[in-house]
Amino acid sequence: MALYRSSPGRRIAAGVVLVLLVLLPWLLEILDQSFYVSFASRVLIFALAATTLNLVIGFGGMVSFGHAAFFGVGAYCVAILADSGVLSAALAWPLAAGVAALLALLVGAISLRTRGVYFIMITLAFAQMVFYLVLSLKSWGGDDGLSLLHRSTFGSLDLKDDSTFYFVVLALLTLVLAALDRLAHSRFGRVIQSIRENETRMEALGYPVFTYKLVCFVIGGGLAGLAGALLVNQSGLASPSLLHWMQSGTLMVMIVIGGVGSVFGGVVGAVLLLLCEEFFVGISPHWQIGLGLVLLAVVLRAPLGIAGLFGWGRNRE
Amino acid sequence: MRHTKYLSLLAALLVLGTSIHAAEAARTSVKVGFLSTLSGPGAGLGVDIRDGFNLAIKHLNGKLGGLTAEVLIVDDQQKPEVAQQATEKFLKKDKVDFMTGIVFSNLMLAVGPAVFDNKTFYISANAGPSQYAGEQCNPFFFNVAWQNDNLHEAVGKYVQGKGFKNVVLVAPNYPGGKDAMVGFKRFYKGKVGEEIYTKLGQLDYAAELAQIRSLKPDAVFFFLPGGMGINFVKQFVAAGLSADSQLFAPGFSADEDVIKAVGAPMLGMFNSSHWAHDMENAENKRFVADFQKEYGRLPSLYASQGYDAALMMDAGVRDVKGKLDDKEALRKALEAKHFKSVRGEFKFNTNHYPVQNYYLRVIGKDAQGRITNKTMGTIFTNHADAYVAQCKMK
Amino acid sequence: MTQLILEQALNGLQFGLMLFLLAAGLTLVFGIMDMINLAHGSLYMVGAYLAAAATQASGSFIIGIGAAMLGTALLGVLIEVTLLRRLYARNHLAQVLATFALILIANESVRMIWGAQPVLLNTPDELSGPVSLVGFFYPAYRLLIIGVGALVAALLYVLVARTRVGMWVRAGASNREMTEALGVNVRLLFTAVLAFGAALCALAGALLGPLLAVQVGMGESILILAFVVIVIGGIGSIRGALVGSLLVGLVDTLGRAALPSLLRTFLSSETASSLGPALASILIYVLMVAVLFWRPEGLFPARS
Amino acid sequence: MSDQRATLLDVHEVSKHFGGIYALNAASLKVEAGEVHALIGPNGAGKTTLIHVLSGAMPADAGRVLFAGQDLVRRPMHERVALGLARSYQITNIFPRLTVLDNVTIAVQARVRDWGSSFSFWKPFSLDSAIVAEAHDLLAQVSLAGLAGRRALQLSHGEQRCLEVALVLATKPKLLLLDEPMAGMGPDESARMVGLIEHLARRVTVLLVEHDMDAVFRLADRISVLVGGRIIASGDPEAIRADADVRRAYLGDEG
Repeated sequence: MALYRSSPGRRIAAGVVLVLLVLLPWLLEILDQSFYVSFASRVLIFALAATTLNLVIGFGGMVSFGHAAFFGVGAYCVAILADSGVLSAALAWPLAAGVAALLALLVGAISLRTRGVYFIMITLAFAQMVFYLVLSLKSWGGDDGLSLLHRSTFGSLDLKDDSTFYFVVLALLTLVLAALDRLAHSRFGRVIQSIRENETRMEALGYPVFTYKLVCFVIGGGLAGLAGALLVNQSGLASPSLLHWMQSGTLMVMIVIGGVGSVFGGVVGAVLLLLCEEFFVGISPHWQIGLGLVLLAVVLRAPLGIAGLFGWGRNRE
Repeated sequence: MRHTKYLSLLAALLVLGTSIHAAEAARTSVKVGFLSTLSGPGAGLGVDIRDGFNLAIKHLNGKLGGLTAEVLIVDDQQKPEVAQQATEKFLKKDKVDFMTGIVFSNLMLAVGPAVFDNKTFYISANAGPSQYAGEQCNPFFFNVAWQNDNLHEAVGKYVQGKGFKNVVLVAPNYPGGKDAMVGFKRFYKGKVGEEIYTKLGQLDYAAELAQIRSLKPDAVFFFLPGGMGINFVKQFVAAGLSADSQLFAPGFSADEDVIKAVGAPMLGMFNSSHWAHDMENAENKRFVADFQKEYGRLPSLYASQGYDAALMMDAGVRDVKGKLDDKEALRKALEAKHFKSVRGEFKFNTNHYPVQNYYLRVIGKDAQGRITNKTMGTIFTNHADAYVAQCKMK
Repeated sequence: MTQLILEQALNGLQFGLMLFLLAAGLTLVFGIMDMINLAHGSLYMVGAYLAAAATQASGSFIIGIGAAMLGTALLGVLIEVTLLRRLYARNHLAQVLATFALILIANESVRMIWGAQPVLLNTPDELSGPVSLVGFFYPAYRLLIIGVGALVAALLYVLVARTRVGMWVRAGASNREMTEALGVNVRLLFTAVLAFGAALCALAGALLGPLLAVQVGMGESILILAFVVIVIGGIGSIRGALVGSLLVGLVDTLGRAALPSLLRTFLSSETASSLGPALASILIYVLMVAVLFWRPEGLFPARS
Repeated sequence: MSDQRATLLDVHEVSKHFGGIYALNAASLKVEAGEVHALIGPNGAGKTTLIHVLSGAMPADAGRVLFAGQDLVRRPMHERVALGLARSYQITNIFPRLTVLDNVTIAVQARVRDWGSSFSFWKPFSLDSAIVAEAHDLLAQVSLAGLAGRRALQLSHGEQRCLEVALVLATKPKLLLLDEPMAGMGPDESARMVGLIEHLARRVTVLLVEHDMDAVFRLADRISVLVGGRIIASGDPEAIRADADVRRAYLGDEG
């Protein structure tokens, strides 16, 4: 895959979608479906989480199977802070992202010394450790999770109001997407994409490859923590299932459906997956069979194939 | 870009699909959000509650208090986050009038705040956490079954009376399990060899059984609902422990669902309950007979609780003449308890938990040769829970 | 005390050997074709369901196990021929996703066929009691599992170390291209390995069925453990899988048993019993990370 | 001219073994600034291992490597590149799916000190016109100017090798390690590569590993012969041609 370049058309399309999304709460109110405002927030939060994984997998070429750890840790941070009386979003959310980034630094510093399947497995192992650690701590709710009784507060904004919260989420997502778009075209973005394409060559050209990958991994992890902080506000519960490896898998599914290595891939994937879940669950409880088949088709039939997008997958010597 | 096209298409679908439900009918129906554990090791309990509830609706000709009953059934998969999402949907999208069905106290505690904030009545057909009986008691929470501690208190009293000296306690590590230990110990004063907490949903008890063997207790009290209890009893017997230690359990771990799965090893086990299928009252006879006819099995105490929950809603709605929006009146009506429970007489305490009798049952063979529970006597009469004093109901 | 440790060690051995049945197939598939097969856990689940259904239909546990192994092996062949075969040349991300999709499909299909409630599988009556070992009772059924597990491990060792097919398998794991160049039909070999692995999965599922519950999702937690085992042992190595399985089985069981009592000396019973098992689980992953850090190819690397 | 030359690369008794087998056994070699130094030897003599050790892709087990007076042994690859050591690979190692221009710009960008850091997350790269200009300049040098917009995988094999040379040059090396640049090339392409190396040699010191003896004797100022992990001879082409040991151990085998 070549270096990412966003076309004017794609930007215009994104702008149109943004306008529609801004209008969505009013639209839903007219239709007396205000419940879906909160649901829309949830979708956008997952879009954010998937986007951060896309930065790591799609742009950085690091197939991390433990992204849920950062997502979940962000959620727990906010819930734990709220439990001890810290409700300010201005404090809790950056802290959640910071703690997730710190964890990513630790995990990345060790995991990025391995390659290929061992990297997949070691990131999974770290995520499982976090999962079991949280399960074990009854003061953090153990397997019941930790309820967030009050949403974070943000100055004069009333985040308890579903529409206000939705707009905050939308603003943050837009910000992250814009930043990712800038990043993809920046020097740093070109470097990590080139590392994805040919790591040994980048080393031979004199790039400290490890450092670049680590920075990318940490940014992805930190922003996933932010997504987690938002999610716990939406759902009101930091649950261990956010840390489970199936959650990491689900995020991967989202970016593959939406497009690996594309700025909007995570958004498209999350929206499609969650909308399908919402609607097909009503039609048939067994809709996951359909999801599985669609996923298989995407993997097998995608014109370039996911392998086509990643030449590095099988460079076994 | 093609993706964005799909996106807007789906947004349009979303709008279309949901607008169909939008037409809200005038008050001719009652909506009940039934959220219960219908999959996984705890599924048996949820299924029994559901079937009991549905049987009551059937007996009431599909109505609750004269209004058409609309029961929305959702599986919580025994996961707090699933329960919470489903609850949000019940409250905000479906705008239900009542919620019921939750089996496990941890899930109850997870969804409770949202339900109460929304001023929706929750009629618990099972979970009776101590929190909601005491300091966190709430005008919108009613428990039609028992407080978690009660059945365990009854076993504790019986074990104490029988003179056992060294008891090991086994319960899952969740609020209901903790309540079980506390309840048992409130009336059992002898030595507790060990309090073993297991993971909720655990199925292999090899490590715990080895530990019990090394402790050599004369009795083992276990509270492991559903599939957990089935496996525990089977493995307990397989490990050869039944020769040295007598097993005791609350009715939860010794009811028809467990008996059916385990069979003969259950014979002779004493347990406690607030209800039994052989209770002699007209309501119960009809309930037990029709339940067997409908589902081809004996009802468990869970089924009786589900049945009572529906009866309770029915009485409440009838008393307020369908004016469900008058929450204050509806609460008073529910507190008044104008229905006949299959367990016989009981009344609600100030914390909305029952004051009722608890009985001793033993598992044996009945006249038809079936292995089943038989009521032996009364352990407590008009027993209230231990937390009511802490409840300052607004 | 020694008796308690002995009993717990037996429990660990039993768990480890069951893990081995899963890990053996997984490590060969992974080693030979460089293929991450997340659906391996689903084969275990399907095996358990088939065993329960066949046991119920025939009334014989032995027939149940046989039918489950046969049926699951056939299913394995079907999956291999229609799907997995197309994934060997793909990268790991594609493999992870495609087999993740298989998990979703398998879970839902099973739910459609057998329902959401767990299916009960009983131990045969003759084995439902205890037997007397030196000084204490131990469940006969668990002893049987240990026996079967040990037998399979021994058979597998002979098969891989002593037979011609075993030589091909070993060669395939250490260098696939070379093996192909030697004229071995790797395609057929892999179909056979997958079928064999599936049968072992079914055996594990059937044997564990009576101890656990046969239910949807039973494959996922044990799958990750099986992956841990083969990464610790060295991908592609049967010996590594055996050592890894026993290591993980013992660490998990002994940790689960010992840590709570250890922690209880300074924590409340409730805290200790939730912290203990979780720490034991964490210990397994710490073990894996440590092995990967110092021996990136696992304890017994198959590739030189 | 050769009299004033300083030693640029000093390889002193470097050893590297795999299992019990020595790929390099106390190999010593001096490359002088400005020369084209060819390294020849039979297959399996350890030539590529030496390149790996020099570039930092593999650590040496023993010995010392001095480059422009700096000890290299503990330095990671990217620091060696910053000091002016660059390598090409036996098998073409470029970014196949990127455009030819992107291939070179990413290489130019590697010289971070000239135009600021690559840890720039916000500023669009398209504004870095200096980098793009230099990339075009380099493409012109390797005669690929007209193919800047193509994807690298669409180039012919010879063009890809030239592109790789451009990548290496972009790092402004003092010493170029070329590992079999002519491998797999037809006569025309080889001739083009020889021309390119001759052109480069005017500005950069080159250590060339090559099997094509015609090219070696045409390009090299001096030649070292690596056999069994040891340098058995070093000298100008005539001396090497005449060396009895070399003839016996190596050239003799070639017939």
